[in-house]
Amino acid sequence: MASGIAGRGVLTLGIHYQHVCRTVLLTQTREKKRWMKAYTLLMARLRKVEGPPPPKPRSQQPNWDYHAEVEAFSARLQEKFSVDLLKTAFVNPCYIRSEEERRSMLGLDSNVAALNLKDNIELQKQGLEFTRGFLTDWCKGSYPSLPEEGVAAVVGHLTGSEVMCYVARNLAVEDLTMSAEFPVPDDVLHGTFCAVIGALCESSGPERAGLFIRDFLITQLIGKDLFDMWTVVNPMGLLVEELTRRGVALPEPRLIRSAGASTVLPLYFVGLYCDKRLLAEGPGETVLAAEEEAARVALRKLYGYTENRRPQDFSAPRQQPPAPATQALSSSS
Amino acid sequence: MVFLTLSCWIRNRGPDRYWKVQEVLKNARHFRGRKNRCYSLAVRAVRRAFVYATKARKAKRRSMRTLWISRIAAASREHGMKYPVLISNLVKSSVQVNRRVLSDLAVTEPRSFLSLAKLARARQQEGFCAALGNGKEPPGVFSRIVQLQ
Amino acid sequence: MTARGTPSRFLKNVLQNGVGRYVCQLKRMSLIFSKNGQSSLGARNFIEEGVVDFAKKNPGTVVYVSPQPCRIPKIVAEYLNGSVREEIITNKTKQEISELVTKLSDQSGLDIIRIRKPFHTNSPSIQGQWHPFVNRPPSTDPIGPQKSQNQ
Amino acid sequence: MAVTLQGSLVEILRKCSRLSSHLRIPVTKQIGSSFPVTARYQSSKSIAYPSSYIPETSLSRPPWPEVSIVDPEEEAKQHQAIVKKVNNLLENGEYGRLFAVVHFASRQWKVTNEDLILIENHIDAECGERIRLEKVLLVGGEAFTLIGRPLLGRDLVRVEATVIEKTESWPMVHMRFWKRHRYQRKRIIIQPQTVLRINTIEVAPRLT
Repeated sequence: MASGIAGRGVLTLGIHYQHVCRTVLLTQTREKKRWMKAYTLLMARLRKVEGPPPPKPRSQQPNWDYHAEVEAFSARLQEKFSVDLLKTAFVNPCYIRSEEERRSMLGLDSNVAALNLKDNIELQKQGLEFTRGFLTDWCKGSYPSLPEEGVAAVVGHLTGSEVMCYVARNLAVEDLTMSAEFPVPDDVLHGTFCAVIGALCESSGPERAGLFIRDFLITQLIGKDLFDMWTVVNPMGLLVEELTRRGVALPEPRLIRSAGASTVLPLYFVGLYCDKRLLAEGPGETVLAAEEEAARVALRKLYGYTENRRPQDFSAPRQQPPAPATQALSSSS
Repeated sequence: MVFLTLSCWIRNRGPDRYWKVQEVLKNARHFRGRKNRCYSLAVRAVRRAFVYATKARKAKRRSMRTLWISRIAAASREHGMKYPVLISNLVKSSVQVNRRVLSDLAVTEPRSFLSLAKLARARQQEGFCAALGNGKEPPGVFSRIVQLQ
Repeated sequence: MTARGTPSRFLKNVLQNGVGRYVCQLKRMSLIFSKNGQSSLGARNFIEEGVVDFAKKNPGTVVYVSPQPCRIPKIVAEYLNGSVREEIITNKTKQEISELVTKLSDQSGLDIIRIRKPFHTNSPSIQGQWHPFVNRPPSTDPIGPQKSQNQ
Repeated sequence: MAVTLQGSLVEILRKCSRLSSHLRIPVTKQIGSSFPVTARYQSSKSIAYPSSYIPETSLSRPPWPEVSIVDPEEEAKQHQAIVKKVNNLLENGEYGRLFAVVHFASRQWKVTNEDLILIENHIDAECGERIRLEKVLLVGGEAFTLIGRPLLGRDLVRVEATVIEKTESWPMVHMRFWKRHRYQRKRIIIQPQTVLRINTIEVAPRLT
């Protein structure tokens, strides 16, 4: 019993535990496991002292079949990837470098140590280019009055590292990525996701790739405000610029409502009038803030990016703008 | 991971009532005072808390309904109507939107709520018209209202 | 499980699933069972009859079947958002296991805790939220910071 | 608009769909014009006599608010105009985001595109399937509201949703306890739940 206790106590409760159980079968007792409390308390204390163990990539844990995983990845997204391209897309140059280094450290000579793997640099470049082009076209198509900077800001937000990595992590790209270090750094993950898009574009055409981007990247725009993505410091100046470009009279801010001006929570409504017609109104705690808010509201209205704009149609894959197709073709060739 | 000293630390400390106690204390960790760590106080508190939680799931429905009703009442007062008037006239014009949605509409969609209020008002007027019969009193009814002939 | 004492979240889903296309959120499922243990009888039956059908029906899920000497057979389900759920299938029949497997594949991998509201919307108001000035006619008096109240 | 609503109810009652539109400026104007007219009509009746004849008391008017009687023909005309206007709006697609009130799973939900709703029961559809929510009570946009009496027609509105998750609720404790009677029952309740994603809300320009 004593040896059993020691054995159980020392080893972690895993496969080892079962080994112990089998080997110490003779000393097995069917009592209440009184050692369990002390054991768990001890392990908890140890864990507290040592901190959490370093994360282990999924590929080094049991039950991992890379080929099946890659196949399932494409099946899950309902896309037809060509498997070779997809596998190439997951291989990062940093992985190849580190792997070769590791091999040469083990004492292999250089021509044996060289991996005959292609890295995903080209696919990355192609994917990023395609994504940028597609998103720009899509933005221009659906928000025709949005100016260039606005389109660039929206595209930059969507292709930025934050959004792309978030999407990639939630599509289990991280598991499949071949990277030198783990957890996968953001820039590597970003590149890998671009490469996946590039591989899709290569293997089943720009139309499907466009649908893929629409379903997984553009949906990230839902509930996003324009000025969250596009930082405009001086909305009033932009509004004046926009109105002069359209040849409309300049906006005239007027205080239209106020409440509680002498309290700690004052409220002012400022209306922007244009040719004696109300363009927009905005609330604020001070008159200046309200004016800025009104200018933002007016800009949103002018650009067609109000909160109650018509929602994007994500449902039918029937109509696709032809522009990205030609653009992608020219970029791939 | 081999700790040779580990087995020395492990000692038997009596029967394992520990797990049973932990099961109860797990639910009491956020309580105030000694009942978040003393079992004999915690059992009663946890039992009470469970009973409250059970009853509250039913009570929530009732309190939510009163909340909606007070919201609708406030919103309908803004349009010059009282709550019973609004609701009964909406029911009479067979609009079966329930109170939850009505209060939602009053908060988030003021124009839709305005049109519903107008519908109710129109129904009310129509009811009055029908009851009055073109401003005359129904036959056999005499009211104290001075009719200026 | 009182409401105050347990964690809670709001209704959400992974990556706006279902807006464009529906993606099954179960990415990997490992069945751990014993080859001759008594408690994994149902698991063995399920592997003989049900597993292949399940894997064919869900090509997006990788199913691993790993026999190892163990007393407690279990299903380890891994989801796209990285969460892992272990379900113990000791002494369960084939039917129960297949039901459990479908349930796991229908879930999204977000933790099962109290959900505060049964709805989630990104655009709560279409006509603009109500505020005290919504139904007021615009005032004709001059308004300015010098006045404390509007009316 | 106010006038429309006030007079045409006899006609409206027959219709299954109710239409009203709120364009802010006309509404306020018509309220302003219609109410004083009726008030004057009533008051001119009473002020025809010298005011000293009968002093104004609480009983000099009926206790109910005054009823305005609007010409039904004019009403019908205005109603037609509004229906046409909203039909045009719908036909040209000049509406933004729409919301709908649907009755589903014995609850009413105010939904708009890309919403999530949680049903406290399992429903008979696989994950990823698209279903149509047919009991639509109300559809609204920024400029119009269609009110069903009680439901809107199936060919008028189409609300579609996708089943995206079929899961279980968190384990709720159901505990009953009767003090001093040695009565204590504890049960864990887990109920199936379904999450739906609203995909589209479409309105056909078919108002009558």
